[in-house]
Amino acid sequence: MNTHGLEAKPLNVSDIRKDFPIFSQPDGKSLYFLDSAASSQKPLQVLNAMDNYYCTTHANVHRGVYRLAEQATELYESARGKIGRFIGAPNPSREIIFTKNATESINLLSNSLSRGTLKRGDVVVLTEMEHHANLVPWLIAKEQLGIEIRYIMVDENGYLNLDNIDEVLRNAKILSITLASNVLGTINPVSQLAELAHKNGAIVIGDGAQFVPHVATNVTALGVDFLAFTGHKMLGPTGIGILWGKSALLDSLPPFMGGGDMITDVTLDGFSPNELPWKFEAGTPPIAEAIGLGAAIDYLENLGMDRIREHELELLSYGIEMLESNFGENITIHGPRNINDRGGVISFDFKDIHPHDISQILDQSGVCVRAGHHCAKPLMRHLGVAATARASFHIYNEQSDIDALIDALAKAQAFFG
Amino acid sequence: MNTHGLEAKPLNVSDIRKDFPIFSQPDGKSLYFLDSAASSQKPLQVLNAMDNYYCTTHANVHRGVYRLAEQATELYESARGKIGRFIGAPNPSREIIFTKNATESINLLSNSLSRGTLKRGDVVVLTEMEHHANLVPWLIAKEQLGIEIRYIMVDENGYLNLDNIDEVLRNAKILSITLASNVLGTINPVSQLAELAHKNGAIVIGDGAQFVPHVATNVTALGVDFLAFTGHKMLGPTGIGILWGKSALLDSLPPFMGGGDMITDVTLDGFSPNELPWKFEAGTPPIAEAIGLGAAIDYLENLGMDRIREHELELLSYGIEMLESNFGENITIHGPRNINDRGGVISFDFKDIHPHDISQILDQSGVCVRAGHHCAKPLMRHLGVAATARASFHIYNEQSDIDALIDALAKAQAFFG
Amino acid sequence: MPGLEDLYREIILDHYKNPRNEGEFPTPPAIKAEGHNPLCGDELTVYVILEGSVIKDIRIAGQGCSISRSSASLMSVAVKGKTLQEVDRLLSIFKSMMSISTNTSGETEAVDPVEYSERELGELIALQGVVKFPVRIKCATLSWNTLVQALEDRAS
Amino acid sequence: MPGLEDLYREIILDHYKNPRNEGEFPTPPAIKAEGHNPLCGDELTVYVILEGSVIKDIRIAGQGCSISRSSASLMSVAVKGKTLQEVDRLLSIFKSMMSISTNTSGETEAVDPVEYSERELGELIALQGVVKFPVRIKCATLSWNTLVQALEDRAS
Ligand SMILES: Cc1ncc(COP(=O)(O)O)c(C=O)c1O
Ligand SMILES: Cc1ncc(COP(=O)(O)O)c(C=O)c1O
Repeated sequence: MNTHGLEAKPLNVSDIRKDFPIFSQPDGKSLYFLDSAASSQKPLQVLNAMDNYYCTTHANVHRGVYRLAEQATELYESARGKIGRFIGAPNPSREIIFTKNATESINLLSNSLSRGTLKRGDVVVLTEMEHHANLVPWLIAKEQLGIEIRYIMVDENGYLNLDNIDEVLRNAKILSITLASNVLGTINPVSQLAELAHKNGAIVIGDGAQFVPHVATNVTALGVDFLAFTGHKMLGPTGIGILWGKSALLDSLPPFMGGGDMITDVTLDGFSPNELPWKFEAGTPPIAEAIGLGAAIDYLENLGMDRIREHELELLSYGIEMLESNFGENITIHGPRNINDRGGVISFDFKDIHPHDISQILDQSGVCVRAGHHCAKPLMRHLGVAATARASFHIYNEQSDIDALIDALAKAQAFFG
Repeated sequence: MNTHGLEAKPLNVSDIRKDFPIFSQPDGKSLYFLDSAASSQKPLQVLNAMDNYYCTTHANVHRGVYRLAEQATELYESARGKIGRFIGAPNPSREIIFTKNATESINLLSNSLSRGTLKRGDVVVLTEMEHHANLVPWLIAKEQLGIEIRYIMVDENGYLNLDNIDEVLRNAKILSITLASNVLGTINPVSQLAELAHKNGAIVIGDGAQFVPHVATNVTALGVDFLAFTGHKMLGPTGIGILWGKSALLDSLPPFMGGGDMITDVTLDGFSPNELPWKFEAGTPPIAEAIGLGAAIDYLENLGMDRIREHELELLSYGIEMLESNFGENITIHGPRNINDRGGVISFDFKDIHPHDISQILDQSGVCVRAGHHCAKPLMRHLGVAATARASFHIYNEQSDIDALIDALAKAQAFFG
Repeated sequence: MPGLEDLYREIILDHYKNPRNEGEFPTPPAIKAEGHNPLCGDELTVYVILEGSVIKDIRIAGQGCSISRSSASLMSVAVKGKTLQEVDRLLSIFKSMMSISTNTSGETEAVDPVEYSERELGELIALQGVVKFPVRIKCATLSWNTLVQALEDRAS
Repeated sequence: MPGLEDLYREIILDHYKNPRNEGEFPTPPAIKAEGHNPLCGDELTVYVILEGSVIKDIRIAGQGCSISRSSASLMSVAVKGKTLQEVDRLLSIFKSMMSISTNTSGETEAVDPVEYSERELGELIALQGVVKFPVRIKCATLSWNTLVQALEDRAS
């Protein structure tokens, strides 16, 4: 494993890339992977942690008395601790719940809150820039319960419009908001909004899917009551998501799914739920995936989240500068101009070339960017487009990725010009 | 990869074991793993399929235009096809839904059926031998909707008592039943029950968690409408489960979770769901896990499910014979006497030694058996015990595992005697 | 790896840049339907003027990528003036051409392959290369599915 | 790997085979609580007869493994005749002894470690080896948690 030098130094990307086998493509071609906001690549350390587990220790957790089962349980539970400490959770062993992805984390909340907390007419506040994962669960609750959904709208600079925020939050029961937009990059003033929402007595849920993988996170400083995020965007495997919540709130909510491990007792007539966190983990959990995510967190912490953020800011400013200087009027870049308010995501529109076609042509040069609505259709309508192209970064990206993007865009322009 | 000889020949277990790295324990000690009913071990072929995917092809599925994303989508979707064909699904590409485990598969149904199909007073029929995964979801529905749950009881030989089955099924809206008990081993007459239930107009759900990994399965022959099972018990990774359902029924059900990939359109006011199967797959799915499960199915099919069943029947009859001849009156073996009615599971009680203590002492000899209520507390009450010890088999087990079990049990007897 | 020229044939670029039958019709007399490509958010509205069982005229409005828009434009030319029966036949042929990778890709429609001659396809054959790019198949079939939708809505 | 002798001390086997204070009391005058070990299904009922703030007598009924039953038996001996304050102290000491692996195992109770002498523990020290077998900690603490439950239920 690399140790990647001292705290203050910039990331050594060429060392980092050696840990990511995907950059040695079988056909020998270069891969310019600019789609980490959809899903990041995985270092060998993560794959090895899972393989080691399967090759030496695998057994189902929590119920076995024998050594393998006990060790598997210990590995699984210590991943929980690691993830909790990574986001500054006061009590990881009770407050970190493993789900399958960020989407399940939010559905767990919307479902559980719909069974007791939310009533017809209650107000849930979202924003216009939410990912479908933080829209559809509430739209389902609206369908079922008749709650009212209010939105904090987005202004022309890609920020939340907070002019009438007091009114929007008035009587709100829940504020559920993304920490960073997967389209605009916008990093929202969540701690400020959480404070306002709490004054109104609302529960505050943060969608950290695009934030936790890139920026040092502390749930207490953020001031949220719940935080959802996902393993595969932070160097971890697919198949695992996380929900953090304050113990007292988690204790007060009914379980989401029913099954093994989430009960204290079951009779033919009823059941009593288990303690936290297992109350919310029905059935065999993603054991290897939790262990893999633990290794991903070791890897991120070893690099240092502050250095990672610095690195992404550099790429961001280089990327925006290069796009604008090369394509000027032909390109529209969405989101805040101040890069300090942004995550490592650049969504853009190219004059007269549809994002699908851009992505297809870029792919011929080995440049991977996403094209589409990015699961944020309401935001797309706000932007007045059906789709955008999006380049996004993680630790293994470097300026040459952006240079390749620029070259390939020039080719696309020539092709469709 | 081994090809393991011709169709008719018995399994070559020593060849098979070479594919399972866990049997080469780092401390060089022998591992007698008799807990596959909790979770099976994984062959290298499965681990390699996932590693290859992560090392060459990983990208998020369904939304990317570039080659990696397209190939990832193709691998993911072709795993769906493979799994569908493995259980004889008429239309795999629409009817196979990936979940995180069998528990989610059943919760998906109980939740979705609770939003339109089931009404207060409606009857859901279960059996007394269900795993909590097929009890608690319905107990939650009972709490929420006020449905009535009826049970098919278990008789003194470990079979379902079908004496009054017409009465039990009368007016039933749903029959949800395990294909094979994880405690008794009992293989239930599901196709017969499905026919009866259908005559009453009920929907039939099969819990195949303990069946599909061991016995050739054809959903049409079974006559069920839905089938839930789980990857980690069938040589696949953790973090993936399956729900198969008839297209027409799946089409008629509302989605379970909301988020990316499960929608056609989303506005600030509402959403329209996607086509099957994606309507039920919210958020980033377990991509690598689906691919790993596909490789597990290749492995099982390569051996042949009929040979696997033969192999397990042999172990079962040897195991029961050895336990009874060695411990006679001191041991009680639960479940049917006719091994053809059983899966590869032997639950037993040992006179005056608690299963926890048995499992602990067996572990000292490297013998792994499960001790506990096996997530079937109502069945435990029926058996009049708090817990049992359980030995269970898969393809890598052989007579020497049973011999080790017998030796270790003799030690436990001496220790507590 | 299939090349760009497989996808972006000259006919396609021409129909993309100069879409035929673009626009709207008042409803009635026209019937219309809206289609979404859930993968990218493209939206398309198809307006049809039926006279008996003949598609008298057709217009297409909306946004889309080169494949989706050129396919819509090609479709509009192909179906205009045709009887519903002829359109049905064209649809089967087109879907058949697009379904080559049905089983491995994310496409769900199990299409029975249809025997057809290239002559029957006419300019539509320019879209043949799309099957090598499975994600784009949805772009190419969007307008056809929307047309079917419009005709079905009318029926019900 | 820790050996069996760490777990199954002689005192434990003795209390397992000859459990002290086994049985039931009528309620009232006794107070009672039921405890479950969710991991294995073991169930246990603790009956307590309080006189003022002294545990005058205690009985334990139920099923369990050697660790759970011997721990219950040892507990019953340890708390009988003690004041609630003394029992509180014993409980903290016992939990402290059991919490050595709190952070790595599945145990959730974050117990503040307590200073104590071995003399204070008395025979309870026989259960010290259980911490090397994290899954069994729940077996050892079940009776104590159930006792606490009984005393709390009374309070409310
Ligand atoms: C009969 C039965 N059903 C359901 C399950 C649940 O499977 P999972 O824990 O993978 O959801 C199990 C396994 O624990 C089982 O044995
Ligand atoms: C802001 C945001 N929230 C939620 C999600 C959902 O994550 P997942 O698909 O892993 O559930 C994503 C990623 O797609 C996202 O970008």
